[in-house]
Amino acid sequence: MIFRISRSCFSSISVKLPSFKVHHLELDQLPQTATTTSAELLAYYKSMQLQRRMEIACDNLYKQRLIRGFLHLADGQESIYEGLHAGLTFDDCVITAYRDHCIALLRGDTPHQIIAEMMAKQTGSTKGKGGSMHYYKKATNFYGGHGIVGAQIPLGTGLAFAQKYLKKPNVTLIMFGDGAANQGQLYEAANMAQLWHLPAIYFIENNLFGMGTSIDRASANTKFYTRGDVIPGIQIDGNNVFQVRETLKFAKKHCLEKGPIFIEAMTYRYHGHSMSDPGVTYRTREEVQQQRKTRDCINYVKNIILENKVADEHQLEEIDNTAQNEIDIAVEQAKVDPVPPSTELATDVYVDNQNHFIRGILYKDSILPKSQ
Amino acid sequence: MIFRISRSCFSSISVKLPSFKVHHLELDQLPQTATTTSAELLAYYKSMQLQRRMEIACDNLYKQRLIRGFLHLADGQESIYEGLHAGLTFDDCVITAYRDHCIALLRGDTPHQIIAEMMAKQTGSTKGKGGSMHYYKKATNFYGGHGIVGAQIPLGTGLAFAQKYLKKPNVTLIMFGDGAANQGQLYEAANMAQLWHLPAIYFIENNLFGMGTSIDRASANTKFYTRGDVIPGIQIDGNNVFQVRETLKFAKKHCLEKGPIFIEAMTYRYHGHSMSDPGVTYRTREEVQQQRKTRDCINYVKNIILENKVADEHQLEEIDNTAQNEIDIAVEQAKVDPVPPSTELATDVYVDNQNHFIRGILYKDSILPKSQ
Amino acid sequence: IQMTVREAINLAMDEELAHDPNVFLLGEEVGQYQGAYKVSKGLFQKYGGDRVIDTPITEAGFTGIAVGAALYGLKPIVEFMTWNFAMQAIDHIINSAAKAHYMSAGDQKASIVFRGINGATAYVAAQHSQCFASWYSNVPGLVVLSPYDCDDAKSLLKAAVRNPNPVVFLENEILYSESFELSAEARDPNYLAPIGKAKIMRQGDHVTIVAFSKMVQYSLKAAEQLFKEGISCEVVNLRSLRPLDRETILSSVKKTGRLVCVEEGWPQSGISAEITALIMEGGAFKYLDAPIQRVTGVEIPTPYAFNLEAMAFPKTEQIVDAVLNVLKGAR
Amino acid sequence: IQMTVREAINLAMDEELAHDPNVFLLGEEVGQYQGAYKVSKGLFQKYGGDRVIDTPITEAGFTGIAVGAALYGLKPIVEFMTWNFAMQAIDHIINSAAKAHYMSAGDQKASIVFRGINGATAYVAAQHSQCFASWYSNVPGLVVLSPYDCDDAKSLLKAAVRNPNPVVFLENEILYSESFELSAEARDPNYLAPIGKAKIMRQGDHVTIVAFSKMVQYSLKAAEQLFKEGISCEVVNLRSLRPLDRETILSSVKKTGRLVCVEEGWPQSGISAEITALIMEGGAFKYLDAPIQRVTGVEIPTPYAFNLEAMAFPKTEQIVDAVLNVLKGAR
Ligand SMILES: Cc1ncc(C[n+]2csc(CCOP(=O)(O)OP(=O)(O)O)c2C)c(N)n1
Ligand SMILES: Cc1ncc(C[n+]2csc(CCOP(=O)(O)OP(=O)(O)O)c2C)c(N)n1
Ligand SMILES: [Mg+2]
Ligand SMILES: [Mg+2]
Repeated sequence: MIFRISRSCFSSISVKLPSFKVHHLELDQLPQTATTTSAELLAYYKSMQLQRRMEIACDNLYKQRLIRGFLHLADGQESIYEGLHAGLTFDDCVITAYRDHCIALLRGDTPHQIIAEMMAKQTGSTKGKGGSMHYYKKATNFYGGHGIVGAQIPLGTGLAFAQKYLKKPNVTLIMFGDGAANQGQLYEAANMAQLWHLPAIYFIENNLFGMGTSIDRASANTKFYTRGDVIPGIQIDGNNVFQVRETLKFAKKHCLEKGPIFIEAMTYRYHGHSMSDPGVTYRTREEVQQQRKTRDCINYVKNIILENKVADEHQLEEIDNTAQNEIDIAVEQAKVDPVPPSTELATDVYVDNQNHFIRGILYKDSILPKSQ
Repeated sequence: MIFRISRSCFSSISVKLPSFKVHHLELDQLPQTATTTSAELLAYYKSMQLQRRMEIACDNLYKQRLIRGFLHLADGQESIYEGLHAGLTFDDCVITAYRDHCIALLRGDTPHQIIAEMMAKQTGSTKGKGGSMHYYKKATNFYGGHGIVGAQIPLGTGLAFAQKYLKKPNVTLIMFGDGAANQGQLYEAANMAQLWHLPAIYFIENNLFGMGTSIDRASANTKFYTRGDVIPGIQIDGNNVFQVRETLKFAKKHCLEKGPIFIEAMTYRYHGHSMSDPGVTYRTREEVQQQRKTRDCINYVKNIILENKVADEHQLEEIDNTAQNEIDIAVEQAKVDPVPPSTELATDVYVDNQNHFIRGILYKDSILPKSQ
Repeated sequence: IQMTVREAINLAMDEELAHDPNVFLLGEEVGQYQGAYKVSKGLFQKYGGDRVIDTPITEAGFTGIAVGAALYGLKPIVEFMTWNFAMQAIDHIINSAAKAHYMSAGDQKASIVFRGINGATAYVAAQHSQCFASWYSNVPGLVVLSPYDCDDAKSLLKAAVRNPNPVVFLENEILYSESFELSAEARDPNYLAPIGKAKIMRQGDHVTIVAFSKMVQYSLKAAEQLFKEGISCEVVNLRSLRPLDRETILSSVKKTGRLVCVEEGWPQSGISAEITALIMEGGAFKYLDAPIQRVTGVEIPTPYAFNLEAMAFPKTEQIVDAVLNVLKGAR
Repeated sequence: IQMTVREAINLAMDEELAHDPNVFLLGEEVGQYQGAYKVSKGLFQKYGGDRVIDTPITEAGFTGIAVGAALYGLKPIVEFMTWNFAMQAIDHIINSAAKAHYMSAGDQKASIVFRGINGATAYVAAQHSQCFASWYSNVPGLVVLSPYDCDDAKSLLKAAVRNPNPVVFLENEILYSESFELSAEARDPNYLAPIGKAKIMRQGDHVTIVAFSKMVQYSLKAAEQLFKEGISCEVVNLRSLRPLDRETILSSVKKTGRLVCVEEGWPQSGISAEITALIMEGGAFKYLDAPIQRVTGVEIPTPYAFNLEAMAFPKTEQIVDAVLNVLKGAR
């Protein structure tokens, strides 16, 4: 789809950033504005729409029971993923929890692979083995996709350790929720990261709730950006893709020079925690509506586009339609894709799977090592 | 033993306390002096000598291979135990790690029971079942004696939880080392203690090393009294029995009114970490000597006694001899005590042990439940 | 009356909270949210936030806190959202709870229940569907229970709460929503099931099937199906994995001479392995007319894909197959 | 040449650190202090603090960090001061390491060794002397090894470091100080022991004794003693607990018709239970002339008292007793 845009793709647009809160840092170290271009604005808009529509499509597929089990949607939080994508490179590692579809998308999986995975198809990102909580892509340094709250934090710290060990000029972004921030393993890992000056960015997606528990019921200190103790921290508006991006650029530089940093991004999930949670028992429908109306991260980009006459409503609708179309095609394809063949059941248990005996439900159905 | 002391037992002596460091507290909330009496000074002196001589006796017994396995001595740190004993009551709970003999003594075990335990005798505090790391005394609210670094921290927080649940006007003292302070479970437990306003005193015995690792190699933040984040904290001289006592009195009051508190007591262990550690590979012999000469916690009390003419050198020597004598008698008794009978092997596995099948090394040697 | 296992567990907790003010429930989302799986529905409303306590997502911390509270004398029920998450807290279950009484020569007692869902839950993949039955039942100092139906769930959980020892209570998410009759006996608020007793769910002569939790259901179905072919199976619901009910198992096998052990968990050093060894040393070996057969989960992390997942755990079909095998496989 | 098992492990790590710059060692006191048990002696001095890394006392944290580093492509050796402390980190061994390759359909690989002392250490009481062999070997995705002598220790540890999977390596503190001959084969820096192969330590005809780690020693002593009475025992050193060497075990039992399984750990769902089940289903049942006997640790937390501790774990005497029993106990 091509349409005429009303200003040059490349002329730069300046955006004022929201204020930062900082811990063991000076405010003037951080930028007050970001620059963007028409092309970039439209790219962000499109990508964030694609994320959102993918999440909504999953919601529908879940209701049709074509996706099952746990499903944690991230609609409302797209600017975080877009911003981190813009602020880092594929040589920087990313690791996260189970709310991971959008990161998988930005790290190179197609909507079709992602959706097919949730639909338990052979064509899915992990051939149906991992499901919604477990996307990975070593090729672009995306390390999952973890279902155990907090586990990704030391793991990510270990990725940063490896980068430093191998003298790479790169960092690891470790994403976790406000609920996960209370896990002791964060403090164990962050202590070592600081002692050893590891290039680790501890990134808290503060969406105000861990499941049904509000931050003030779970955390004695809700200023998550200060939770690294002696480690510097920044609080930002996670709904602002530019602030996320600029903060990550700053953080990357900081990490490589000085060691770890904490970032707390204020955000909001529109859906419940997972599909079994209506999401309106511990917060009101009005609160969710209010967030959607006043603080939506896609609307924020949309408004800049409209204000700067980068595109008009109609043109944006066309983008929306393209995004929707892309998702629809992915869904239709996934629907007709085959389920994994039964031979997949016992592959990948070991790297050298053929050397291993894998017992079946009955002994006689066991898979013997190649040598036997 | 009776001797004349040169001033009344009960006339009060004022002692100036060392300065405090505080976190989320005001310095003027804390006392600058403590008062004591002759009787009290002599009692502290005697008790601390008893502790020290007990530890030294254990050292000797270990060298004679009459005590075996792990043995963690606390000589050098006696003022901490004496101070906490003075600052709290038996209705307040205490829980600690493996460096636990002196606390067992102050919570009511006799030197004989304690030494017999380490010598693996039936007359030991836990009939030889626990050994050096595992003393307990429910009757005086002493909850061990734990061999897993950090485990006592949530456990102690749970004791505080129970005190609050049952509306007791008491607190729990949770003791741990500088090394243990990096354990994630501390941060998990302290968070809940603060959220729920539990009467928990987190007491760090900072003896500068966790085994062979100095605090600066293990902890990004070595100001342990600030490690509770939003929880107030105090740093004190652990070698000053009066400062320990007064701080605990303050902390108890604080806890019951406001919730948890951190205390960091600067101290020093004269021995190595345990008996396999000579204790002079990661620190110098001179450093240990210097500590003994200039900062010894018993000498500190001794000097006050002498300065105030509460007793003279000779009289103190007599106290020393009495203490030594008490320990010697305990050792001799323990030496001739019987080892636990073999019937003890399989008791106490369950509270209702007689209901349980306990398999022997061979099936035929199993112990059957009473019902069979 | 009919109720779901979810309701039976809820009822047990309700009665025990009412019975003893020192009983309290804590865990993630057990209070205001009424449980991730709604097992604690209504309890927060009824007993308040001091006794039905929402915790942060810090398993090591809150488990240690609960054990500490138990050592003081309270009687905590710790809900793990699933037993998978309890791996973060396992040190407290083993080292702080199970060993305390012995190490202290009886001075320290921890009457505490650790409960939550264990084993396969539908469609949640490898990190959320491991069976921990064999690990916990390996450990002296613990009591390990795993209920099947509502009678088990209610009367064993009540017995667990009143037991003076630390009890590991392994529930099954799929059974939560299934309905069973609650017997008159189990309806009685004073009734506690005996700990360490298996339950013969169906009498039979040709072969013994031993199972626990969800697998009892498939075993009963298999028995029914085989009955039509003239094969009479005795189905033993273990209920207690530690202590094991040695007598019931041994005498059933002595009677039938053939044994099939069913479990959802991984085979290696699983519950079925122990039962096999028990038969050997318990004097039933010479009664065995065929080698014991195990029917277990496949030795793989649990896959998400529905079709693969279905292939990963025992169903009626494999139990039938195993029974036919032991009947055929006489020496 | 003779050396201690401590030295053999040290040598294996030394060679592997020299062989591959991506190999590193981390753990508590492994560096400047040269190991709580001096197993890493000299390595910090030789390879420096970037490759021999002292950690804070934070097992969950440093284990997770090591697994993360492995996922990136490094080859960490994690030393647990003892496996007891690894309970704080077990979630990372199971959920983060063992399951990663499967859940990612092969995208994520963790070549990592977790090592340290397991089972009974002398006089350290209950919290410091648990055997975790059966727990870890229950879990698909892990390789679990347990060496006995210097040949095992050196050549299996080297094989573990080069193995592409997460490997749990269970050492024994008492063996650390015992000396064994290091064979010419094992001296070769290029030699790696085959993983999954048991080793027949002594050939025999009348009865098979299966053991691992320290228990191999007592089994050999028992065999020697019994030999004098005309009884010929075959002693199998398992070495690999996952995968188990099914062929070697089965063919030995088919030959001798009698089996004694020895382990230091608790019996219930232990390694011996699994071996028993394996005999059943592996086709050796019909060769059995007597029920299999287990010789295991007593089902109690380990006591400190020297006399009680000595009664808590198998020694030569009970193995002899068990062998005599299986010989007597023909059906
Ligand atoms: C160790 C562990 N405990 C509990 C859970 C169940 N659980 C999954 S997500 C979640 C809430 C996490 O909240 P937060 O960290 O704020 O992330 P968010 O879902 O808000 O993105 C809980 C309790 C788990 N997966 N792992
Ligand atoms: C979880 C765990 N990890 C490691 C150990 C081994 N260990 C015992 S004491 C100790 C050092 C603790 O140092 P610190 O907390 O400073 O206490 P201190 O010994 O100085 O009193 C270590 C590493 C253990 N017992 N438990
Ligand atoms: Mg959240
Ligand atoms: Mg210390």
